[in-house]
Amino acid sequence: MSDTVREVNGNLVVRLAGEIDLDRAPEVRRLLLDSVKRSLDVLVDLSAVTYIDSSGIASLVEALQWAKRRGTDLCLIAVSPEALRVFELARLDKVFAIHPDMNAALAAGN
Amino acid sequence: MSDTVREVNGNLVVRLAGEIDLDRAPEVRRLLLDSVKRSLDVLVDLSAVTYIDSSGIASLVEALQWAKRRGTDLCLIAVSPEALRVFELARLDKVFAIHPDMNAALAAGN
Amino acid sequence: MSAAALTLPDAEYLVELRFPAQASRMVLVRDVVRSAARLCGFDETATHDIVLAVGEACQNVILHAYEGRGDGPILLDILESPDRMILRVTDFGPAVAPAVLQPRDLGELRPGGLGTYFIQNVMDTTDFGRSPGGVGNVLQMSKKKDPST
Amino acid sequence: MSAAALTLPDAEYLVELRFPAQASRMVLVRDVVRSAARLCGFDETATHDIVLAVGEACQNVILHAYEGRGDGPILLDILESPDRMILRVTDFGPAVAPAVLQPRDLGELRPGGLGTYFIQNVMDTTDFGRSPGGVGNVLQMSKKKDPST
Ligand SMILES: Nc1ncnc2c1ncn2[C@@H]1O[C@H](COP(=O)(O)OP(=O)(O)O)[C@@H](O)[C@H]1O
Ligand SMILES: Nc1ncnc2c1ncn2[C@@H]1O[C@H](COP(=O)(O)OP(=O)(O)O)[C@@H](O)[C@H]1O
Repeated sequence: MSDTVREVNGNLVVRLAGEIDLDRAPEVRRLLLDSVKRSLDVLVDLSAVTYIDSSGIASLVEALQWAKRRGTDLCLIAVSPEALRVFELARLDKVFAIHPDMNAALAAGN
Repeated sequence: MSDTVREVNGNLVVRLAGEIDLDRAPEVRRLLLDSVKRSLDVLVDLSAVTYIDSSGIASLVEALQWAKRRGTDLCLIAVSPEALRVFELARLDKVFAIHPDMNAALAAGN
Repeated sequence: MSAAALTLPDAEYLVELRFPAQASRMVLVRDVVRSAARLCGFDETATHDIVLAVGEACQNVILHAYEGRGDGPILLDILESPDRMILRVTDFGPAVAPAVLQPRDLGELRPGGLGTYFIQNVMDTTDFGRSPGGVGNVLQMSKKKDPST
Repeated sequence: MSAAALTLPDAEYLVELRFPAQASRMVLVRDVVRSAARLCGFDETATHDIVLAVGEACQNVILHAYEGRGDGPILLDILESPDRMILRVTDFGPAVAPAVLQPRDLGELRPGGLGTYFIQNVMDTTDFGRSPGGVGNVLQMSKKKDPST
């Protein structure tokens, strides 16, 4: 299970996988910030994330802030129950746009 | 996941489940010996056994010996890969009759 | 926050772990906590939350108590009483004032500072203090079992 | 079987566990060993075999070293070196002569006596001796990693 990035209709879909903790957060942060830098809208697929903690959340918050500064969108798609639980605990489920899948995100203009 | 016993065409199908270790071996032993005592052929379904160790194996060996003494059959069906590994390590895969499923066991005369 | 809260409660040890304070070890530690929480009868959400709390507590030790040096040990005691699961994380770092461990205000959008907030929100009790021997800090957390199970 | 084989090998600690010698605790201990073996890169069969060996070793301590009293502790040290995984099971029971631990002949069909046989067959090395402190027995086992992974 490794993270992947692919371009779909002029958007970047970043698919994260596995357990995103202190050990893996730096590599996830790098991947997200590099994606945001390409000035496309970014859809972060969290369907294969089985665990995420405060350090993983911090990487996503930082990427969202970078995207806002650049005027691009960053949203979450297909969020696994484990990841959704953590976004809810952090009250970030209202800060991030969250869509059930890629088509819903594209239809919503992401 | 709990163990079950049901009668099929005059045979007893004993379905064991979960991890059969020192903690659970006494209850499994009781179930097997009680089944053998009913003087029917016994088919032990190991498809849901995710772990079995020497104490679980000992219960099965004892039940096989009881069955032999009574002149009934005791065979294993649908043995999970984890359980098969342990029977092979103990070289008991040739001592017990092992069948892929219930129908194969019934066809073989068990 | 009293020292009394940190003395041994009327509970049975499930397991005690000792491991180096390194981020790469946390996958294994979380697996242990996950198994233990299931053994205590917690459902999947509660199990997830307990794993998260222990993960955050160990992450704080790795980053703050040992400042990422990765050489100090972490002790994790997992206990079970009839009505709750108790988890105790001990480090051998310098004394930390409990006030430092206040969770931050979530109003402001910034990365970081969520760990303590998660711990306090998912656990029923959290007590922070010096370890009984006087060397290091102890974070003791507990979660009530679901009475319906 | 030498005492030297039981001194600390050139390996890193993954985790040390301490738990009461009770059969009901073994599910949790096996989960830890399973996670650790996967972390070391073992495939599913090798992981199963390592879990089995540790389960049998702890079962021997529960039944024989402590004779089922369930009050003594078991220590389990899990270490990793570049080429192998090392597992060390320590009890605080009376001294056992290593000769007692000979695996039995499989020829005869009888229940029991398989544990030591499994341990010696699935692990690459097994060394039994007194613990370095002189109190209790230590069974140290190791398994080579698959060089292809
Ligand atoms: N075990 C610890 N030892 C020393 N300081 C700690 C410890 N745990 C937490 N802290 C302090 O508490 C603060 C808040 O921790 P936390 O909420 O987990 O946020 P973060 O670690 O993301 O900064 C940390 O910045 C640190 O100063
Ligand atoms: N940790 C131990 N302490 C004392 N005696 C032991 C220990 N482990 C094994 N033994 C002895 O070795 C014998 C063989 O053990 P084993 O092969 O596991 O078979 P079983 O436990 O089924 O009898 C046991 O019967 C016991 O006498």
